[in-house]
Amino acid sequence: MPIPRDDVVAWIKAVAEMISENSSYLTQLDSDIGDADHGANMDRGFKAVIKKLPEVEDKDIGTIFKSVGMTLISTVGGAGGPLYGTWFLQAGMKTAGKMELTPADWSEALEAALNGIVMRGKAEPGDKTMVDALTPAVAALKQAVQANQPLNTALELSAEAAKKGMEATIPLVARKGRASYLGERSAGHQDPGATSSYLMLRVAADTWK
Amino acid sequence: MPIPRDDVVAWIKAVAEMISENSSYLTQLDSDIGDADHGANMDRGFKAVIKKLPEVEDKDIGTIFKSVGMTLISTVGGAGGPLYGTWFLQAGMKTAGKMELTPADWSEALEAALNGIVMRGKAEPGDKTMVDALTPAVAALKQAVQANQPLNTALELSAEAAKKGMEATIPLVARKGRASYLGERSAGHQDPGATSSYLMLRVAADTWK
Amino acid sequence: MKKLINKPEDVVREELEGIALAHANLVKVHYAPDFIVRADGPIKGKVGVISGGGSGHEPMHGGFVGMGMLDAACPGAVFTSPTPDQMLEATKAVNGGVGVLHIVKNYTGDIMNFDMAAELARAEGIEVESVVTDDDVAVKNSTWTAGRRGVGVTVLAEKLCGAAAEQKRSLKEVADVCRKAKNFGRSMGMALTSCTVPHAGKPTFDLPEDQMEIGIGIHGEPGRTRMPLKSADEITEMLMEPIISDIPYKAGDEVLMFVNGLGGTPLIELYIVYRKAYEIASKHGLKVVRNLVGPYMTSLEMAGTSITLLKMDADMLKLWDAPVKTPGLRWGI
Amino acid sequence: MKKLINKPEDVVREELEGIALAHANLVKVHYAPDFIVRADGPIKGKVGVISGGGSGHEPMHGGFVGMGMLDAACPGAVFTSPTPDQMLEATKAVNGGVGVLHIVKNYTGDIMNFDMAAELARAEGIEVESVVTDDDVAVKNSTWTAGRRGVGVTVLAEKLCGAAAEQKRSLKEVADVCRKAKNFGRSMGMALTSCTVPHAGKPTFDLPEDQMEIGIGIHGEPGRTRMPLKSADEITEMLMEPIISDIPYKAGDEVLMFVNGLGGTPLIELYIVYRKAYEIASKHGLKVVRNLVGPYMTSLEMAGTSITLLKMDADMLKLWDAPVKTPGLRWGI
Ligand SMILES: Nc1ncnc2c1ncn2[C@@H]1O[C@H](COP(=O)(O)OP(=O)(O)O)[C@@H](O)[C@H]1O
Ligand SMILES: Nc1ncnc2c1ncn2[C@@H]1O[C@H](COP(=O)(O)OP(=O)(O)O)[C@@H](O)[C@H]1O
Ligand SMILES: [Mg+2]
Ligand SMILES: [Mg+2]
Ligand SMILES: [Mg+2]
Ligand SMILES: [Mg+2]
Repeated sequence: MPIPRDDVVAWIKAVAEMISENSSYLTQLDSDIGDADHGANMDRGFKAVIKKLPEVEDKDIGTIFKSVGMTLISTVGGAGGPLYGTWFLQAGMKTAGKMELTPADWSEALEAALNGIVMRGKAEPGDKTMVDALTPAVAALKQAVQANQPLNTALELSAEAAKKGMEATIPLVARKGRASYLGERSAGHQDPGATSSYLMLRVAADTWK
Repeated sequence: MPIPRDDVVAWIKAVAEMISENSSYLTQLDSDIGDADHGANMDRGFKAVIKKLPEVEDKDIGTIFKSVGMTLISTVGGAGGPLYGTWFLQAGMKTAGKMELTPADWSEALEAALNGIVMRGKAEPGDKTMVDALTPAVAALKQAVQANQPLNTALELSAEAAKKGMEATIPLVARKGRASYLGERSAGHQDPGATSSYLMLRVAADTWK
Repeated sequence: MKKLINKPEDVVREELEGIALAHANLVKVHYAPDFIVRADGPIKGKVGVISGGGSGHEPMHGGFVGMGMLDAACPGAVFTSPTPDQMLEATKAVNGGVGVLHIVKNYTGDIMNFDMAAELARAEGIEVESVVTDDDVAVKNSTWTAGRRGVGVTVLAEKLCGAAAEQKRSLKEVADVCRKAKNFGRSMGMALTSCTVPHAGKPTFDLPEDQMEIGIGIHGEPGRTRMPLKSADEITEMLMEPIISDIPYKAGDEVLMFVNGLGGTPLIELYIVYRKAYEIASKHGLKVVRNLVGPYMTSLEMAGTSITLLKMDADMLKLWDAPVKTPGLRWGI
Repeated sequence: MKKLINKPEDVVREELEGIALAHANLVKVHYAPDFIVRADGPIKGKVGVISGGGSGHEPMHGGFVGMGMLDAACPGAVFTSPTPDQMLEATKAVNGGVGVLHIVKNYTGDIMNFDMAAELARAEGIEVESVVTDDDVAVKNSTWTAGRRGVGVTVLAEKLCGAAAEQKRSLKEVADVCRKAKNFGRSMGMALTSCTVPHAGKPTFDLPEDQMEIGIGIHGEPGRTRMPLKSADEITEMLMEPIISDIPYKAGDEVLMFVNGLGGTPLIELYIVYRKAYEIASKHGLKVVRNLVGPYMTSLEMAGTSITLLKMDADMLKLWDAPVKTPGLRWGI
């Protein structure tokens, strides 16, 4: 059962709501090892996305994703803006013209998003960034889809993998992003970007179940 | 029994010690309705007085008082510097050439000091300043001396009058000095300058008893 | 107490040493008695312009010594008016033979110490005029009290008088410029936090997280009223309305608007205040023709702001625009 | 949170409105996308010099727009790098036909956003060079991490590059000046208090009354180590020694020394730090030939300081002394 365009739009709206609800939480995580703005930045970005959405929500999924990406790039700023912008731009290229997503489409889109982020940010797994949540999530999704698991199982598996990846950032010493300036002091804190990435996949699993 | 020159010197030293011990207390009073410097200012001044004292302590009392006055003027600053400087300059003029002070001499010196302060600062009793402690002290001293009371009784009476005058500043709304900027909010606090004035007379009564 | 200092008793001397090292091309620092003079003074035939006051207000006054502004500044201990010997020596050091102007902020201590210095200087044959600034509308003016405090107008008067003296105007003329600034300028301030006097070691007053002080001076003395914290726009209105209604200024007047930071408030907030103050001034028909925004008259690390309006005329505008070259204010050269 | 602001989401816009009103003779402010440009630009045949970054560091960068320094500055949200569209529009607005230099502070966000903007500008036919400042010795330099932060050298580089561009040097030559500043300059900072990001509403970190953070950046990110509060002299030594031993500077070198206030620290304390920093530099045989003392690169209302040393050569000295006319830095004109 593919994911119809309107469900993709519903997911974007649900992400915006989730970000808004978790804005203080994400900012608090960013206070501990960053500059206390991740929640506010993402919230500003997704509020702009929601404003822009009516202009594109009757288009194909690729167009919608690209519009989300452009909006994030021009409203979020910081590291989060280009990275999540790239996420949606890359996912948008993979889904150009599509009115629905098969599990394989979604898996490919997410992989492209991750690759884009790695190209932009040059982070490797273990650097204590969103890459630590996305890498296992992409792997789990791909495996589940190749094994022909039902969509909701695949989404659950990828969200749970992201969660584990996110939690695994806690003991890490950051090597990329602002947290890296803290050196050893960055250990013991969960990465805010990994957290927002996990939450987006969690919402996907909940929205498309 | 007149007060010999060396006892006058002993009083100055005792005042310096008393100011040093009460520096934080005076500054705290000045925090409440002023700028938190009265104790530090007076302490800086009397430390300088003690340093300068060896140069003049074998001179007459008038010379010693004038030296104290000049030192206070050039080291205290603020309102306290010119006022206490004037105190000692005026007392010094009254006691020029003297090697001891009769009770009447001391009474006249203190009256001259008060008059000098009023000339400089234009404060009236009730304005919530050191004048509120000094005015009743001068009156009590004068009366006791005219009534031929023994010196220690006269000194006690003047110190106690100063204390009452000092305490009476508490409910007053300040009309002179920095506390006047607070208007009604200055009521309920004891004036720092009235406090240091009382303490000086208290030390006189204790030193010369 | 969290400060970048060593011993409280060394704060002023070490600060002066820093100024001397940082601005050797502009000023010279004399110690015991302490005062800062223009490196190129005294200037024959030019009126000397002097100010002074307690330390803790930097860059005022020492940072305003230099071409086109002050010839000398006398720093007292923190928040304590300097002593007469400082002003006397500074007066002698800047005397160019045509008199010296003392710009004095209206505080009992400043007045008395400057008065003594002026008497001593006159006794030595130097012509001295003193003008007392008293622009703080938070304090009621009255001959029965110490009167209003001298605050922001002092900085502006120093600039204007410095420029007038540079033009070789007479002592009376330079003093007239100061009197104009005094008469045409009004200020009011507020604080979000107290400051800590170094030797006191703790905040002069306690201010709960949700309260502010309105009508504050620049020495950590509590303000006229304490009230719940408000928005920048509301606070700006609470400062601007008493100022504008005081002289009062009339619609059509040209004014200089000075939004000052008290030491702990960063520029980003001062611009937010400036924006609203400008709007309020405009609403009253005042034309803001010049401005100054920044921490020019501080109260140690106090967070807060003060606003000063100064009604300008053609001569004052020319004097304001004239070149100035000091550590704290510089343009045109 | 005690700030002179209205709503957190309006801070940057209202600040920009204040800047526009206060400095209309020097700069123009564009909104959506937000950027500040010289009032008299673009200038034909002159390289455009641009910088930008999160807001909350005022006067950096917007206060450095004007003759002899920046042609444009792009302010992001508080502590958040601006977006590519801001830099793209600013780049187009200042393009005088001979290319534009982007001065970028080394933060992941700044790098990525400026990179995107440069790509877009190049696609529109504008020659763009980017130089990344990374002078903070509190952070170990390594290609495996984000590397050192860009801090105080940025301000100095903006002044030098602005002067070089004013002389109509080529894009490559102006960028070379920036690279020299980057290579010859080092900084380190410390904090006595945290700052509060407006939309976060509470301090980014808690710092007990007897503790300080050493090796702090300018975004409220915690420093490298927390330790008991020390005297100004000891703190200055803790900042100066890692700086001097980094490049390392050699005895006989001429340096510019920049003692910066982080927003909540008043000038009186900065001069105390300057005094000691000068002494330490001298002890190492460094000749302090120029200086800058004041809050030029703030971190909201954070109390603390940063020190920057920049090794100067004859050309850099000339560029430093060249006239500059901006809201935040002005001399010679
Ligand atoms: N080089 C990078 N690659 C991938 N993710 C990164 C990189 N640098 C930072 N991040 C992510 O960005 C998050 C911070 O985002 P945000 O707070 O919005 O930006 P900023 O650090 O500029 O304030 C970090 O928690 C981390 O997950
Ligand atoms: N006009 C005045 N006449 C007499 N005493 C005054 C006058 N003004 C102030 N004082 C006294 O000076 C005291 C304050 O002294 P101090 O704190 O040293 O000076 P400042 O107010 O300049 O900081 C007040 O408590 C008051 O007693
Ligand atoms: Mg962040
Ligand atoms: Mg006092
Ligand atoms: Mg005082
Ligand atoms: Mg950020």
